[in-house]
Order: sequence, then structure tokens, then C-alpha cells
Amino acid sequence: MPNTHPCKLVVLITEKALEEKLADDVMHLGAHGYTVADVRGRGSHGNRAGTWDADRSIRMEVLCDANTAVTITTHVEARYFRHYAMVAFVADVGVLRPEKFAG
Amino acid sequence: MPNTHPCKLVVLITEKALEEKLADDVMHLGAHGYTVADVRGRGSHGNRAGTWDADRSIRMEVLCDANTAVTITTHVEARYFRHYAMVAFVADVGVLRPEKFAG
Amino acid sequence: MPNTHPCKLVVLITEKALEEKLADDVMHLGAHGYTVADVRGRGSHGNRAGTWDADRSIRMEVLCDANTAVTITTHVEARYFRHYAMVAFVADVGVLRPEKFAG
Amino acid sequence: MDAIALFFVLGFAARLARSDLKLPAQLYEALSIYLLLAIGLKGGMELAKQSPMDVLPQAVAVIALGIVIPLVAFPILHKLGRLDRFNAASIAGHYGSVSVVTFAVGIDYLSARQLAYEPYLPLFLVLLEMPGIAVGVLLARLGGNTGSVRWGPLLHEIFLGKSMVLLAGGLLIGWAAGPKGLAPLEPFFFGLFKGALCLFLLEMGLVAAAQAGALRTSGAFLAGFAIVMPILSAVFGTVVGTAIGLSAGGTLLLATLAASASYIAAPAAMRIAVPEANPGLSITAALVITFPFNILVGIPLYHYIVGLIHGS
Amino acid sequence: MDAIALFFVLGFAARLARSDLKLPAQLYEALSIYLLLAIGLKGGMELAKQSPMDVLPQAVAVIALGIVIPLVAFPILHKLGRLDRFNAASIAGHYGSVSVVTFAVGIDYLSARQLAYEPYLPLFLVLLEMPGIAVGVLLARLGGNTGSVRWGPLLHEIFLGKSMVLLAGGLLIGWAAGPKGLAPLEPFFFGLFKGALCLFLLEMGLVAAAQAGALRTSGAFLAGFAIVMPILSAVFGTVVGTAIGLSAGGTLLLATLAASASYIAAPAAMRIAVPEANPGLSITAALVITFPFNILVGIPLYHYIVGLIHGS
Amino acid sequence: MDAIALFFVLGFAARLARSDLKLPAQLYEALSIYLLLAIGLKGGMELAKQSPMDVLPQAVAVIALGIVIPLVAFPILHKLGRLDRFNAASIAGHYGSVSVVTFAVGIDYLSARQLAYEPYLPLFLVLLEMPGIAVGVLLARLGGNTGSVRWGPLLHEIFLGKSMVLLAGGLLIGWAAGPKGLAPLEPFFFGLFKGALCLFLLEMGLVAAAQAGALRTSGAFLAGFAIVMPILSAVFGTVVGTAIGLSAGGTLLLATLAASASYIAAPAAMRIAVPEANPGLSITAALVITFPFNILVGIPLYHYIVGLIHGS
Ligand SMILES: Nc1ncnc2c1ncn2[C@@H]1O[C@H](COP(=O)(O)O)[C@@H](O)[C@H]1O
Ligand SMILES: Nc1ncnc2c1ncn2[C@@H]1O[C@H](COP(=O)(O)O)[C@@H](O)[C@H]1O
Ligand SMILES: Nc1ncnc2c1ncn2[C@@H]1O[C@H](COP(=O)(O)O)[C@@H](O)[C@H]1O
Ligand code: NA
Ligand code: NA
Ligand code: NA
Repeated sequence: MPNTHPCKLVVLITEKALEEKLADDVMHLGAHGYTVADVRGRGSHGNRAGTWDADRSIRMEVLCDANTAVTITTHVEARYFRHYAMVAFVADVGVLRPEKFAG
Repeated sequence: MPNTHPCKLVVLITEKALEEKLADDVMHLGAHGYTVADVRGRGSHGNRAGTWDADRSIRMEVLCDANTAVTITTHVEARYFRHYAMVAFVADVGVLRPEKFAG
Repeated sequence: MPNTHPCKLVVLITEKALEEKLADDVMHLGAHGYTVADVRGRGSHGNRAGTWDADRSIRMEVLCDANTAVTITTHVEARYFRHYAMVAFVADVGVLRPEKFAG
Repeated sequence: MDAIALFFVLGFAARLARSDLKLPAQLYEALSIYLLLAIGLKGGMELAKQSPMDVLPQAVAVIALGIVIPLVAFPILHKLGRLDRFNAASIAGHYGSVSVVTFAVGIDYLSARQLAYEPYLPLFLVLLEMPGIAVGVLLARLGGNTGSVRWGPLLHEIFLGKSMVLLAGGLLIGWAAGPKGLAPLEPFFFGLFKGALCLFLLEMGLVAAAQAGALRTSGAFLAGFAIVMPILSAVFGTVVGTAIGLSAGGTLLLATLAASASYIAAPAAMRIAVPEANPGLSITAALVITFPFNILVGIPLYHYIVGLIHGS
Repeated sequence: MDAIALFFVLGFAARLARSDLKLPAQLYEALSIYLLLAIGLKGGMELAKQSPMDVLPQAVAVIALGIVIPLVAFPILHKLGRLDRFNAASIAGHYGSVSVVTFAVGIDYLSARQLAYEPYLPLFLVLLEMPGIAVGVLLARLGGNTGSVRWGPLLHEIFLGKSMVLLAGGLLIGWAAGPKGLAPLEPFFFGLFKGALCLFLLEMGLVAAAQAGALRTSGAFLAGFAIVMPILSAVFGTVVGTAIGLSAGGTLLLATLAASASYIAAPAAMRIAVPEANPGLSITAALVITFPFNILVGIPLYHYIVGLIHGS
Repeated sequence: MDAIALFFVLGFAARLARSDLKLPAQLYEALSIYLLLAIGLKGGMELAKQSPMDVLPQAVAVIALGIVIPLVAFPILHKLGRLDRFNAASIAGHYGSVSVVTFAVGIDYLSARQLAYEPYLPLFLVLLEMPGIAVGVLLARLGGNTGSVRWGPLLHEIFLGKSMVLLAGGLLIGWAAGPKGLAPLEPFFFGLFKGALCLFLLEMGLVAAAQAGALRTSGAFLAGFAIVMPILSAVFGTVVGTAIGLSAGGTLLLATLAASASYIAAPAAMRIAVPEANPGLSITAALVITFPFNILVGIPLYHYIVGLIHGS
């Protein structure tokens, strides 16, 4: 019997230059935390191989409730999609200690 | 037509100091493998920016069957949640070669 | 009200030696991008601790439509499962800007 | 060809040949931190021997040079090259700022030929890093309802960006500690300098070749600009250096600084301050064309130009 | 101020000003591996010249010092400071153990003033790293049904933790190879030492400033403790150093070791052995207050204290 | 025992004792890049003093040596050891190729004893890296409908793999720049060489011990092979070295190269070209047994063998 509670996982993959801004944004928009990993990749902005400053990418993961997930994705869509290399997706997951991530 | 089989993905985000212990734990609790990445982040224990020993974090991913997922999450809840910075969540995924991850 | 559209997330965890080949493969098989992180782990091929060339691993994530997901997983199954340390799984996620990942 | 430049060529050739050679990302970071600190320390140490009153008027002239160059580059890019305001301004900002590694290669060029220069020239490197970027941002934001400049974050990015902190911090420490205080640091910060520079150039060669594909889309105009503009800037630099009384070697270094385009500080600042600009264009121009042009052809050419104008 | 300390100040100031300067995580790791090995090698090389019988009684006294300090610190923290048993014990353990970098700055202080010291002092660094941590864990686990000590993992963590292996391993290699065997390693392990130390201090400044916010919540008592305790320990160290017949320089180094608090080995061991303790408290005390206090103010102060007590 | 070998022992022991000591992955990469470049530069610098016509016939003989060794190893592994074709071919390829670090330890052995050798020997290292791997792949792919060789990717992997590019690139730069051009790079590339080698050996010790568990499954035959084969190859190397007129020191280095097995270039190439082979087997043999055997026991043994055969 699962001991988890439904929660959203928002994942943002984007330029490293945005790391601090995004971190501030998601905290202001209601998230209670986030996790960041260094990644490399390819997309519509070409190959971002991560070997020097300008082509480094990050992957930010945010566990939050459904409303915050919409707020965050709407915000990054409006604010960053046009001018930055960025991909965003949302998954349904089950968390332990749901109170850590809600409202 | 998908060629995958249902499986659980348990994700643990926590202090790097726990890496070896957690690895031992999940293997003993029935997992057949795990994957670890270095991450940084923020949560109820504040900013863990990953710049020196004490504030490094890891993200451990374990593919396993539903029972093992419950066993693992129950274990880490009892053992680590109180004193360590830790977040745990579980997702439903589809794996190839399900026998690798079952029982 | 969610602003996301259903999409597949294919995740491949395997030896670093395969990174360039896999990247070529997924792009040829219809993906429009991918994201790679350096990881370490353990599985049926033993402990791959990531400390030197031969035991480094990567985790590649590909957002794509359901058909491409099947194509990719079928391909890696046929091509790499037998001789390489590799795990593959697929998750259902919701993406913004679905046109980036389709067809 | 200098050993140092050969490392760039090796990296460039390896990448073009699709070798899997890569420098670890954190080694690149470590090397750039090291180079910035070392140059700052060296300059600060020499500055300690100088009277500030002698350097002040020169400093003002050098800052003016950093403001003029992007003001000249912008109309060339915008009117002549028909680049939109954002891209023209961003590229102009890159060329207004400077490249630390090009400067280091310039110093190496002088040492190999045993030509003297004012040893406090790294101060000018620090002074030139910033004004060009600020002018570039202003050009993007002014003249048109293209949004106002958010000066807070921009000044923060410029003055507290990592390259500024390391260069200026090194300068201050070098100045405070003086030659005697730095003596035990010499083997690390000065003895290893050229070797570290070689590794960095190897990496720059790899990066430049990886970006070279973008040349096809960026167009012939930009390629031409990336060669003509440095020469033009070098002439400006030579004139200013001669006017403020620098030696021939010092003038050549100032010309080299003027000719160089930033690919560390400027891209980082522009990405935040002028997101509308396509970073591919400015990086292709600055790193793929101007940087190798300067270290392979430019510096000897500017040496010749300095000989003509400075006349010593 | 010494050039070395200025790097700490630069890092601290840059972080407070919210600069984006960061040292790559693996550079931090590489530097700490290098520093530990280099200190071990240096000490081992010198030990090779020593007769073991001369050093043995001193070693015993030094270990006793490492046991006494946390036993003194614990009641201060627990009774006076009203910290719970776990936090009091963990912090006491940090102050019982030592800081390698503080030791290195102490050596630099002596060299800059050309004061002599017993060259085998790194042995005492190795000896002092461990007992304090073990006493801290004992204090947390004994006296109360607070769970028994799991000695296996703890001893493993202490004796086979990375800093112990590198220090002791370096000591053994240095001792086995001797000055002649190490000669070809000198440029790497000794020539670069001070420069590497500067980079490490830059990073420590960044880290300390990032932790500085925790000062508000950790309270005035802890801040006071983090200044008074090192002075007290330095007095103990001075007494022991004088008693075992060390030179004034050696006594100052022992006082500095006693005064220093661990922020590499102790946090790692405590996190596993005493998870109930809040690492924020001990790190704030050891790294944000005691470490800069020692390198900026403490060492000269202990020099003065040694002058009074050692009387040479 | 040499200081250098002690670092390997330290790493090996630490890992066996389950210490958590680890070198950051990117430090390992940085060190291997550095060592390859440094060896290439050194060899190239010396080659610049040589007339190519003198070296050419020697080079041909050395390449022949690299082809013969895997052809001898393969039947031993396949017929005698009953390993399948893929594993036998892959392991044979590893032993046909060479280990850069073993070579470096060999050079160190000679320097410590002040024995002379032809300074262009790094050229032979470069020449020997590749043929063995190619022969290994051929052995896996020919003889049996086991799939055809895809030469394009294989040649690419061999000639443009990172170790080849760095070694050959360093050689070319060293040759082009000559001793005078490299002088300012000396402190970095030559002064630090032995220290960097020590760190690398520490890491190799950690890695080898981590792999040691695989010994149980790989069997006694392979363990024996991993000791007998290097000795056999060293004899071949000694004969060739003597025949082509190398000095005793140069002959010892060639024997050491022949005896060494690759664990950087060969594993990478085989993983792509012969995926059917189990990398655990070849790495256990080459890294866990042959590598420590060579640096601890082999080189002195080959020195003795050279004495017998070369007779000088
Ligand atoms: N289809 C995809 N699957 C996974 N990651 C992607 C995909 N497309 C883009 N990315 C990642 O998102 C980054 C920015 O994407 P883009 O804006 O399309 O250039 C890329 O550099 C990749 O790391
Ligand atoms: N809401 C969240 N979303 C994603 N990651 C989180 C979240 N909260 C915490 N984390 C991660 O889990 C680590 C420990 O969390 P905590 O125990 O809340 O400090 C943090 O350092 C983050 O890396
Ligand atoms: N059950 C699992 N959960 C998460 N990751 C796994 C699992 N099994 C294997 N892996 C990862 O996949 C890699 C290759 O797996 P394998 O082929 O089983 O050795 C391992 O090194 C791990 O990083
Ligand atoms: Na410029
Ligand atoms: Na202490
Ligand atoms: Na060989």
C-alpha cells in the first residue's frame, strides 16, 4: 500500500545563466525548494555541449502542488521561452511528507 | 504499441554524506541497482549550494517493483527524515526488461 | 487548469562510451533534442563508480511523442542491451510547447 | 608560430577532425579563475611601484577608449550590416570589452621578443573590461521603446561578475601585498602562467571549432566585421597609447586590448541584460574569428601599426 | 595583512556583495587533497630525520591535549550555553579536532617572520585530528539512554576518512622516501603550496560568507564561544608546548592547532555518528567565526601569549 | 621503493580498507590530459634534435613489435586459456598497446639511477599505442562470420582518440617549438611532472583496488597471463631494442613499453569496436595485475633482462 501523496514535479532544462533568476522566481512563486543538476544537451538552439561558460545548461526540478506548477510554467513560458534555450515539463509523482510541498 | 512494463521509480534527494549508506540500504531492501547524480538545491534545511563537502547533495534513482518502493520509502522515512535534509518521491514509469527490476 | 500536453520522456542510463552514438541515434530516430547528465550507479554489470574513464555512466533524457519513444526503445533494446550496461525507462509527462517534441 | 598559439591550433584541428578530446568543464573554469587572478596579481604588484597621479590621466584616456569603440562599432553593425538594434548593440559591447587571454598572448609576444612595456598594464585590462559592456547595453535599451535599462542587476553583473572580481581582487591583493608579499606565490601564479595559458588555448581551440559551424548562418558581413573591427580598434588603441605616452611595448598591449573582443564577461552580462540578442552571433564573431585572428595574425600586424604610428 | 589572508577576505567580500564568483566543486576537492598530502609529506620527510624515542613522549602529551579540549568545551556549551547534549558534544568535537588550513597559515606566519619550529610538527596535526572527534561522539552517546555508540563505523570514519588517509599516508610516504626521494616532487608539493593555499582560502572566504547568515539564528552565546574557546585552547596548547620542550615557534604552532576547529574531518564524522546535532551550528562556529578569527587575529595573539608563557 | 610507487600502494591500501578517499573524476581527467601532453612535448622537443633518417628504421621495427605482441598473445588466450575469440582478441589488443604511466615510471626509474636513454623514446610510445589495438580488432572480426570490421569508426577512434591526439599533438608542438620555444613552459609541463604522476598513481591504486574483486571471477589463467605475458613482451622488446641499436636505457624503456598494457586508449576503442568482449576481463588483467606488477617488480626485472641480452 503506497505511502505517498500526489504532487507535481516541474522540470526546467535551460541555460546556466538563468540559474539564479529561476531559483528566485520559483521560490517567489510558491515553491518551497528546488534541486539543480548540471547537464548538457541539444535542442532547437543547437548543441549545448557544456564545455565552457556560454554553453552550459542546468536541469531544475521543483516538487510543488498543482497550482504552483501552473504558476511556474506559465511564468517561465511568458518570461523566458522567447529568448532562451529552455524546455519545461511536468510529471505526476507521489511524495512522502506532502506538507513540505503544498501551498 | 508500447514495449514497456509498469515499474516504480523511487527518487531520493539528500546529503552526500548519506550516499554510501543509502546505496547499501536500497540494495539490502531489494533493489537490484541504483543511479546517483550530484546535485545542489534548496529546501527546508536552507541552501545547499554544493560548493564544499558539507553542503553537497545527491539525487538517487531506484527502479523497483511497487513493494520494494514502499519498503524503501518507509525505511528512509523512519531512518533519515528526522535528522537529514531529504526529499523522497515515487513515479510510475515503464521499463524495458522488467525482470531486471522485479522481486 | 494545466497548460501542458501529453508527451513521453525516454530515459537511458548507460556507459559514457555510448554517449555520442546514442545522441546520433536518437536524433536520427526522430527526437528533436536530448539532455545528458553524468551519473554513477550499480546494476547487473556491477558497480560503476564513475571515477575513471571506463566506469563512467550517463543518463540521457529524451522528450518525444509516443511513436518515437517506441522507436527509440526498440532500437536501443536491439542494438545495445546485449553487450552494454544499460537501463531504459519511459514516463508520461506533460510538456509546454508540444510542437517542439512531436513528429 | 609561438608554442602557445600551436595549442590553439591543436584544439581547433582536433575538433574539426571530430576527435573526442574534451577538457573537463571544471578544468576550464579552474584555468580561467587562475589566469584572471594571476594577471590581476601581477598588475597590482607593479602598480604598487607606481605613483597614482602618474597613472590617473592615462586611466581616464583608456576608459574613454573603451567607450568610443562600441559607439563606433554599433552603427557599422546596425546601419551597414543591417543587424537589428539588439544584436548590433550586443556585438558592439563584446568588442568594446576585452579578452584576457588575448592580452596574455600579447604579453607573451613581448616577452619572447624582449620588448619592454609598462608593467601596470593589467590595470588597463581591468578598466577596459566594463565600459564597453555598459555602452552596449545602453545602445540596446535607449532610442526606441525597447524597454528601460534595469541598472541594478546590470551594474551588479558587470562589477561583481566573476572576471571583474578576480581581476580587480587580484589587482588589489597584488597592490597591498607588494612584490615582497607575493614572492612565495610566484611559483604558482607566475611560474605556471604560460603552461596554464597553453591548456586554456587548447580548450579555446576546441570551443572555437565547435562553434565554427555557426559561421555559415551568421553571414559574410559579420565575418568581415570580426576582422576589420579589431584592426580599426587597434589603430585607436595605438593612437591613444601614443598620446598618453606609453612605450612602444605598452602601446602594442593597449592596441591588442582594444582589438580584442570579450568572450567571458560580455556574453554573461549580455545574456541577462539583452536577452533579445542571439548569443550565437556575438560568440561566433568574437571567439571563432577575432580571437584566432588576433593571436595568429593580429598582434604582429598591430606591432607593425605601432611601429608606423608610435614611431619608436 | 598577509597576502594569504587577503584571499580569504576577497572571497568573503565577494560573497557578501552577492558576486556570482564560485570555485568549481572539484577544484575545492582537488585543493584539499593536495594540501593534506603536501603537509603529510613535508612532516614525514622531517620525521625521517628524527629519533622516534624523542618524539614519543611529546606525542602522548599532544594526544592528551586533544582529549582535554573537548572535555572542557562540552560543559561550557551544555551547561553554560544550554545547548542540548548532541549539539554540545558535536561542537566540542569540532574544537577538539584541528583545521589543516589554519595550521598552514600558522606555518606561513612563522616563515614570513623567519621563526624556527620543529619541522616534524605536521605529525602533531595528524595526531590531533582524531581524538577530539572520538571524545565528541562519546560525549553525545554516553550519559543517558541516547543510543549506544556504534564504534565500528565511527572508527572507520575517523581512521579511514579521506583527510586522515591523506595526512597519514603522506606522512608515511614522506618518512619512507626521505628528503632525497622527495626531491623530484618538491616543485609540485612544496613549490606550489602557498599558491594553492591562497586559492583554498579564497574558496573558504566564499563558503564562510555564504554561511554567515546562520549567525543570526545561532545566537550570541555561540559567537562568543567561537572566539573565547580558541583563546583558551591556545593557552592550553602553549602550556603543553612549553612543558614538552618545544621551541617558541613550535609552541606557537601547537597553540594554533589547539585553537583551530575542524571543518573538514569533524563535520563528516559527526554527520554520521551524531545525526541529531545540527551541522549548521558547528559549522557556523568553526568556519564563520573561529577560522577567520584565527587567521586574522588569533595567530598574532597566540604569538603574544607564547611570548608570555614560553618566555623565550 | 620509489616515492612514486608508494602513492599507488597508498591508493590501493586505502581502497582495500574501504576508505572513502576518492579523487574527483575531473581531476583524473585533467591529470591524464596533462601527462599525455607533457610526455608528447618532451619527446617532440628531443625529436627536433634528431635527423629523421636515423629514427625511421627504428620506428618501423617498433611498429612491427606492436603488431607481433598481440599476435602472440591471442593464441595463448584463445587456445590455451579457452577464452572466446572476442575476449581473447580484446585482451591481446590491450597488451599490444601501451601504458603511458608505466612508461613514465620507467623514465623515472632511469633518472633516479642516472641511466641515459635516447630522449626521443616518447615517439615510440606514440607509435606503439595504436597498432596493437588495430590488430586486436582484426583478430576479433576476421576468421568466422562474426561481423565485418567497420574501419571508418575504428580508425577514427584510434587516431583521433583523446590519448592519441594529446600525445601526437604534444609531439608535434614540441618538435615545432623546439627547446627554446618550450623553455617558458618548463615549470608547468616538466617541473610538475613527477608530482602529477604521483597523484595519478594514487588514483590508479584506488581504481585497481576497486576492480580487484573481479579477480575472483576472471580466473587463475588470466592472472597468470597478466604476469607471464609482460615478461615475454619485455624479452621481445629487449631483443628489438638491442637489434636497432638503442642504448641499454633506451632498450629498457622499449622493453617496459612492450610489457605494459593499455588501460586508457584500448578500453575505449575496444568498447566500441568489440562490444562482445567483457571489459571486466581486460581491465582486471591490465590494470589490477600487469600495471602494479610492472611498476613494482617488472621494471627492475626487465633491467636485469636487458643486462643479460643487451650486454652493456
Ligand atoms: N526533445 C528534448 N528532449 C530532452 N531534452 C531536450 C529536448 N529538447 C531540448 N532539450 C533540452 O533543453 C535545452 C534547450 O532546448 P532548446 O530551447 O530546444 O534548445 C537543450 O539544450 C536540451 O538540453
Ligand atoms: N520542493 C522541492 N522541490 C525539489 N527539490 C527539493 C524540494 N525541497 C527540497 N528539495 C531538495 O531536497 C534537498 C533536501 O530538502 P530539505 O530536507 O527540505 O532541506 C534540498 O536541498 C533540495 O535539493
Ligand atoms: N534498478 C535500477 N535502478 C536505477 N538505476 C539502475 C538500476 N539498475 C541499473 N541501473 C543503472 O543503469 C546502469 C546499467 O545497469 P546494468 O546494465 O544493470 O548494469 C547502472 O550502472 C545504473 O546506473
Ligand atoms: Na576591445
Ligand atoms: Na582544536
Ligand atoms: Na604492450
